[in-house]
Amino acid sequence: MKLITAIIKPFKLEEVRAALTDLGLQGMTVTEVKGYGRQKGHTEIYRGAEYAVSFLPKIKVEVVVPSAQVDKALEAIQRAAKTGQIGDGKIFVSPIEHTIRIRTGESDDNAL
Amino acid sequence: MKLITAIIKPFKLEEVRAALTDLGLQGMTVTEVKGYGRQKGHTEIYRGAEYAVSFLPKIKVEVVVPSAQVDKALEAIQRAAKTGQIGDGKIFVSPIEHTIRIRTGESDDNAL
Amino acid sequence: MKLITAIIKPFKLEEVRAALTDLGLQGMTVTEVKGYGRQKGHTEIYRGAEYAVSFLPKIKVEVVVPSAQVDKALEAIQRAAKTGQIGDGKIFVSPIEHTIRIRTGESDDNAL
Amino acid sequence: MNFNGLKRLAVTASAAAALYAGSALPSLAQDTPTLNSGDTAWMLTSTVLVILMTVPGLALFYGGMVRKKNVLSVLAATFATFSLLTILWFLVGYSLAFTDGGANQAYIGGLSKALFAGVTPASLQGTIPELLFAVFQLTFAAITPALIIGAVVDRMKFSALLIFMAAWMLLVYCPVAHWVWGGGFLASDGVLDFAGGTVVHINAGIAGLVACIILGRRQGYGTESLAPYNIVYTLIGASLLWVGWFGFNVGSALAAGTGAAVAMTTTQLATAAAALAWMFSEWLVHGKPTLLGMASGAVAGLVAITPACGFVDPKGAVVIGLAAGVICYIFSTGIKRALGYDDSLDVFGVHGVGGLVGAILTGVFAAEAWGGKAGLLEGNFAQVPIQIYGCLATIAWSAIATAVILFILKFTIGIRVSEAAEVEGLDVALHGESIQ
Amino acid sequence: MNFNGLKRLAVTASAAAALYAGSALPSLAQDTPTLNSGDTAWMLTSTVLVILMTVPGLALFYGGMVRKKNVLSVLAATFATFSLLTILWFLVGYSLAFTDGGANQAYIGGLSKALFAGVTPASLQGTIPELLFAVFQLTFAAITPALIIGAVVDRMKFSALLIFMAAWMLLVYCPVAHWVWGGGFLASDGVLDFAGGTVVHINAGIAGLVACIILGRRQGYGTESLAPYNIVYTLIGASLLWVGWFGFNVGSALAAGTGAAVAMTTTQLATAAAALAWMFSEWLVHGKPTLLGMASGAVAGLVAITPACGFVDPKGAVVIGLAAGVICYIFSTGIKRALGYDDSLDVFGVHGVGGLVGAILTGVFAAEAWGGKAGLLEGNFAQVPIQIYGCLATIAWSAIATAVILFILKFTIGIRVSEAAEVEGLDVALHGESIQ
Amino acid sequence: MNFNGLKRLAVTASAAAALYAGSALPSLAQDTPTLNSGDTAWMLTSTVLVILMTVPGLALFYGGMVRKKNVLSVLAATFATFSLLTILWFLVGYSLAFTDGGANQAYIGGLSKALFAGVTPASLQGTIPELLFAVFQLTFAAITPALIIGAVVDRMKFSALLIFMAAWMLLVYCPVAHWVWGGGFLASDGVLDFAGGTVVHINAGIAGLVACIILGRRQGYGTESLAPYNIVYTLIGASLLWVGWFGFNVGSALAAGTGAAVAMTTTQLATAAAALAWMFSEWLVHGKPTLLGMASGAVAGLVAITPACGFVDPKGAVVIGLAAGVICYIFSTGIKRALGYDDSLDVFGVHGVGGLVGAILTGVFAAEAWGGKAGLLEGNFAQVPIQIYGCLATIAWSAIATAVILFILKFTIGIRVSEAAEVEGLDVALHGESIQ
Ligand SMILES: Nc1ncnc2c1ncn2[C@@H]1O[C@H](COP(=O)(O)OP(=O)(O)O)[C@@H](O)[C@H]1O
Ligand SMILES: Nc1ncnc2c1ncn2[C@@H]1O[C@H](COP(=O)(O)OP(=O)(O)O)[C@@H](O)[C@H]1O
Ligand SMILES: Nc1ncnc2c1ncn2[C@@H]1O[C@H](COP(=O)(O)OP(=O)(O)O)[C@@H](O)[C@H]1O
Repeated sequence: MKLITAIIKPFKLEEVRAALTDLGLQGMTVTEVKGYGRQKGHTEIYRGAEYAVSFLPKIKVEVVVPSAQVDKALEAIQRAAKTGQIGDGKIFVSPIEHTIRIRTGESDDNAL
Repeated sequence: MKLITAIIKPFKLEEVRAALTDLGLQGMTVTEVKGYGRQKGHTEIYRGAEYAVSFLPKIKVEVVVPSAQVDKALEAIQRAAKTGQIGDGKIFVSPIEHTIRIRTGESDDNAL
Repeated sequence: MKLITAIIKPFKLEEVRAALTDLGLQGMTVTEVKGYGRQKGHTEIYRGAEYAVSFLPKIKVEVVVPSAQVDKALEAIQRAAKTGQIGDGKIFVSPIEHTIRIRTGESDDNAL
Repeated sequence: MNFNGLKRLAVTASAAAALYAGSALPSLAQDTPTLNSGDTAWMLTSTVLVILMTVPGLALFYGGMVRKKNVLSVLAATFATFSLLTILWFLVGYSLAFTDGGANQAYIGGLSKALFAGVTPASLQGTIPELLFAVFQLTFAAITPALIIGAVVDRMKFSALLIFMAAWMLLVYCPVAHWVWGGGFLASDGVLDFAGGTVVHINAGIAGLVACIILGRRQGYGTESLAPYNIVYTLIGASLLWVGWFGFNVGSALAAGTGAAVAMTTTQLATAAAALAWMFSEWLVHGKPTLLGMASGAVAGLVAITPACGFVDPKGAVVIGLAAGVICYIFSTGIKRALGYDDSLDVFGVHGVGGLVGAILTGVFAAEAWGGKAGLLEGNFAQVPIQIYGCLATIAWSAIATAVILFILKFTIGIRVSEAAEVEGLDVALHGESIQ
Repeated sequence: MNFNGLKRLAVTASAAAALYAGSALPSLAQDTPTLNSGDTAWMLTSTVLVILMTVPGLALFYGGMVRKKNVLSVLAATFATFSLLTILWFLVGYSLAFTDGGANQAYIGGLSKALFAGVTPASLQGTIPELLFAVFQLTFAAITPALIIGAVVDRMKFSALLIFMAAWMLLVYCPVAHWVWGGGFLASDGVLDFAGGTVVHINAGIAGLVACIILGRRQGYGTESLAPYNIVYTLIGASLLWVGWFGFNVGSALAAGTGAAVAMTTTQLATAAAALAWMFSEWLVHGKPTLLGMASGAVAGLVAITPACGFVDPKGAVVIGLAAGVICYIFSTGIKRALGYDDSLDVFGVHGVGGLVGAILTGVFAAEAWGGKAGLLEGNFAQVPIQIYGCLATIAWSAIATAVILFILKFTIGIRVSEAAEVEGLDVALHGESIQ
Repeated sequence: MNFNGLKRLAVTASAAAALYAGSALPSLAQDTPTLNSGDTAWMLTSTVLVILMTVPGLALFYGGMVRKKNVLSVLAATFATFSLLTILWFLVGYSLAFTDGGANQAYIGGLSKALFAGVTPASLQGTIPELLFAVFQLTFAAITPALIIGAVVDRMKFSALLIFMAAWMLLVYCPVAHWVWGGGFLASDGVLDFAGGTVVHINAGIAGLVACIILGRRQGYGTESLAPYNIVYTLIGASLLWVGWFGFNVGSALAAGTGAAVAMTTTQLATAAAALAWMFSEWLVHGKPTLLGMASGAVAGLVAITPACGFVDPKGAVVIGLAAGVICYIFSTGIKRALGYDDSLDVFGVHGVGGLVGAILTGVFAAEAWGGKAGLLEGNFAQVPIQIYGCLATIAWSAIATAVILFILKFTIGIRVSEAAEVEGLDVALHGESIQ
């Protein structure tokens, strides 16, 4: 199994979710994060004090998939999340050694 | 060392924390996340517009443990987090190659 | 490539970010988390009911770096995040097998 | 010199009783009463202030103290209760509380003014339009049941709550208001209750206690953290309660005269004293003065001065405030926990206990020169027992009737949400909404 | 008996028209009018209450309903509009609405009181200082355009918004106010509009509808979740609207007399009835009673009772409230969605529709004994057509003038923010601020 | 015609000075003064409005501007200060400010009315009960020190803050109030201060400046982002300040007459003008109009019109507002940063500077027909120097006394929290509470 972690633009979440469920992936976990990268942030002004806000709101989607489905999932995410504009985000793939479904105790691919 | 990532129901956090500390694990990191899975979400209604909220509040517990303790930890989390109802969540295990305690510079198992 | 995950004190984020960009690392992702560890929490009181708040606010910085830069990055983070006080946090290193830049489709080191 | 206000108070058990006092004391009413625009202006304002107390005041005070998943449900309960009881008051409530009940006059009024029958634009109540009096009293009848919400948050069914509120207003609030302000037996017996310490606060406080016991504790009580979501909301609410309470207490003078000035002074002093008393008690006991404590203390002070505000002098007001702050603190923290009932937001601890403290101390500090009747300190040993008697009558009726209503609901439509709904939170489960 | 207030109402199309009634009916004005401190006290309070309605009331009501990234921009739009229109009213608005327009008197006033020229501290308007009357009317002129903000949130340029507001007040609000309250043609024709159902709500509601159509839908409308950020803010806002509306409606009696008591009673009852009506409709249709629904219903009730509040009896008020609750619910949910325009916060659905319901039902329920003029139920078949005629005149002028202003802006400085700014959120993009 | 209000103003340096004017000008007081219910109604309302300004108004205005970890501590500081000073005012403050000080009368009053001794329900102050006057003045004495909180947020010890507040009210506020309103030397010298520009705003502004310098900067000042947590709270606070300030300014007329109408008109116009002036200045300089800027501008306008509101005409009010908006903007942004002191929430930049602008321009724009005294524009060249003299006296006393109090506290119990507490946040460290 692999963990696919995608950092995407917040308003793309719905499309990414749809793309993944279309592949038959039935679970994922999502976190609100702040991203720093080439896409530059903005300046906020409070009583004349300017603060550079360099971190931008992003969404982190984590989905663990059977190794066989990694490529299709990567492609689906990329297609759904892409606007072509800077700041679209990254996808990282890392190994998962073991998975358990808490409710049943099932493990590995069966637990996904 | 292994990173154990558990996605659990929010009200189970206290029990999971207790179960882990009972094993002598003295540290963990917790994040509020939203989960999508078999457990279905709910519908919200605002002036007649219905929005399907498919993501449910979950808690992600991350704990890095010495390889020797992985099994006991998995078992402890599963026992503590289980309600038997759909949506209880998952546990993922992944490899950690290196750990450092910032304060002292100690590393690996000593840093946990 | 490696994923470096650092759990740090919130007010150290700016210094860590600066240290990493000084190394030429141009991206990172940051999450607000709660940490449990040796640093003890505090007690809150509401109408005489005391609640032990054992989880403390921390920041999780995730940065994926080419393997060659891991050591320099670790050192930079540690220097920037250290106060010498308990609760300074941890750094974990784990493997990343694949990286994609969503906007361009570039992959691996080129995608960082 | 203008003793208009004071005179009226001097001859009535409570300002609102002026309705009956009028006929009882014809000698004072030589002149046909005429509308006074200043009094009317103040009563219009007072009515608006009591509405401000309820929504948003009370709603936010309570709403900020629950967990995030239940905040909207608390606001919804308050808002819907306020709306529902407004209509019910118009339909029958006003009539039940403030008309002559004939044979049952000691206990309850009649139906002669149902749907405000016979109340024309020209009808006066003292120096103000009767319509205005009826709406001012409406605001009391609407906020009193709403106070009980604090005891049942996080777990009561919304449908059951609405039915309970309606039944409670008609079966508990209207009779007790009639007893004290509508010419009923407590008025005749000389119970002093200027603005509703007994009618409003003891009444609602006891009902809250009974309700939380019948309903049972919240899941997680004593084991999980049930810490408040956002005390900023609670602070806004407490402040609006403080502000709006001037409509409640000072408006009960029914005129913009000297009686109003007395009530304003005593209300401000007692509230501040109670806020400080709670804060310092807590600082001493727990080592930290909390914002929630100050706000709770202020509300306790407002409650305790309510029956007394038109009868006592400023020094008496300060003492009443200090006593309320300390005693309500002890009840809402130590004693509640020791006894183990889950009066979630301390309706009993603040309104019940504060109301009792206030009712009894009114009997102690009432001063002839300030409100027309002597209390214990001026040698009238009879007043404290009369006050206690008023409390007991109210406690008995409120406890019994509340329990009966709730048991009937419990065994018919049910009063508590499902366990799953309680875990999910009432905002989503009952109202399909959430705070983001 | 004091029929002061009632008498005044009886002879005018609306309370504010007293300005003209004075000269038109010299026989009533035997005595030189003198300042009445009670009336003045109430009008000072009423003015403050209408300000409370606008900021923070309306600002929060709207602000809580948008997404987090746009909340501050809604507050900023309201606050800046309120400030800008205050100054404009002083410069020319008051004069345009409330002075004699000479040859054009049927349609618009003149400039004789620009910069409050000739208004001295001693000038009276009835029994209150004219300055106070001018500031009270200022609050109406400032909140009416601000209502339109709800239709254009999340996407309108701030600069274009400010210019639109200024133009709209001068070209739309001032004329229509003059028609009804300044002695213009609708006043002469006998249209009843006690506190501004036509002038304020239909007027703003139609403008909102036109504006949201010209501006186009929000990005993501119908596909993304545009769920409100924090209904707590909306609830605070709705409550302050309820509270402040007593200044609006009851203040329109211009005196602290019986007319004020009537307006307060009818306002409270209609609002509560409408809140319940919307809530129960929704409960029936969607299975859940929402807090947003109750709050929306309350506002719909406030809107609908506005033209009627000084003319109908309490029972009529309850019926008007029930009708407004149900009908506005249907419009703001089903019909809006079916037609597909994005009136984001239902300015048309609540203010336009509620205003129409209220204007027409005023013609039905007006009662001689309650406000001096008979309606349909008392056999005056002419009033409903007159009311409809008033609505149509207002709709026509508001729609045309709003469209003209917006098209001019659209083809000059532009009215909509860039797509990128809309995605980023207006708080950061336009104001450089954000909620953390 | 009723010139009641105007006459009174014409003969007093300030409305509140009527207390002394009464005895000084027996010729006006042919009739025994009697209670006026309209005036009383308005003063009851005004008192409530000033309380609304403080809690929740000021508390939220400040609370929204700090970081999340300190919000509750700011609310707690305001709430506790308000409560504490209420009691102190009753104990001695009222007496020190408003009684005859005998030999020291030029500088400070006496103790004859400590604990409101001798103030009976029947005592009148002009046409209202003296009790009501005393409570109205209480609200001024409580909010003035509370203004200083904005300069010391995020780092001052709660215990030291409370002691400071108590000492400052007695040693700084009471004397200065006595100088201007209690028959002290500034009143005799003819300083115009209608509602407290000097007594309240310059006084608190200077104290804030001194306090923030003695306390030192917040950790992270200039390096970390200290951006506000939630400007929604600040907006609610600013709006409630705007609303409540009508009690402050208009209430200072002490009557519901023409003087009140003047004060209301000038207050509304100046506030709106200042909000726009700040907003447009910022838009010009930084390219974006911020909500915080508009709100700050409104408060600056309220501050600046405070001394002038009963003395100038509407045009003068607009100019005062514009000047205050621009000048306070420059001070609170550029100049503060250039000088490097950390007046965290701009107590000096808004209240100090705005107060100075207002005090001096009062001398310029005072108009005989509007408030009874001529200013520079009407050829009275003496008034501006007198105004400046009043400012200097206040600045000197406030600066010295504030410094003395703080140094004593610094070298005894300490005034600043530990570094660790500052990092953790005062909510948890001092109050054991947090926003979730
Ligand atoms: N090396 C990295 N490690 C972790 N997260 C990264 C890294 N680089 C970029 N990111 C994340 O990806 C987001 C987008 O990156 P950015 O450089 O702005 O644009 P793009 O992906 O188009 O090159 C960032 O906001 C950050 O959250
Ligand atoms: N493949 C997955 N990858 C990452 N997270 C997942 C995955 N599947 C499920 N989850 C997480 O686990 C939670 C519970 O899963 P769900 O399917 O609802 O119930 P159960 O765990 O009982 O099968 C989800 O809400 C989601 O957060
Ligand atoms: N085993 C672990 N797994 C995951 N996170 C951990 C672990 N141990 C500590 N942490 C994180 O590191 C933070 C700091 O740890 P703590 O023990 O308090 O201090 P120190 O790092 O100085 O030893 C914790 O709050 C927690 O977020």
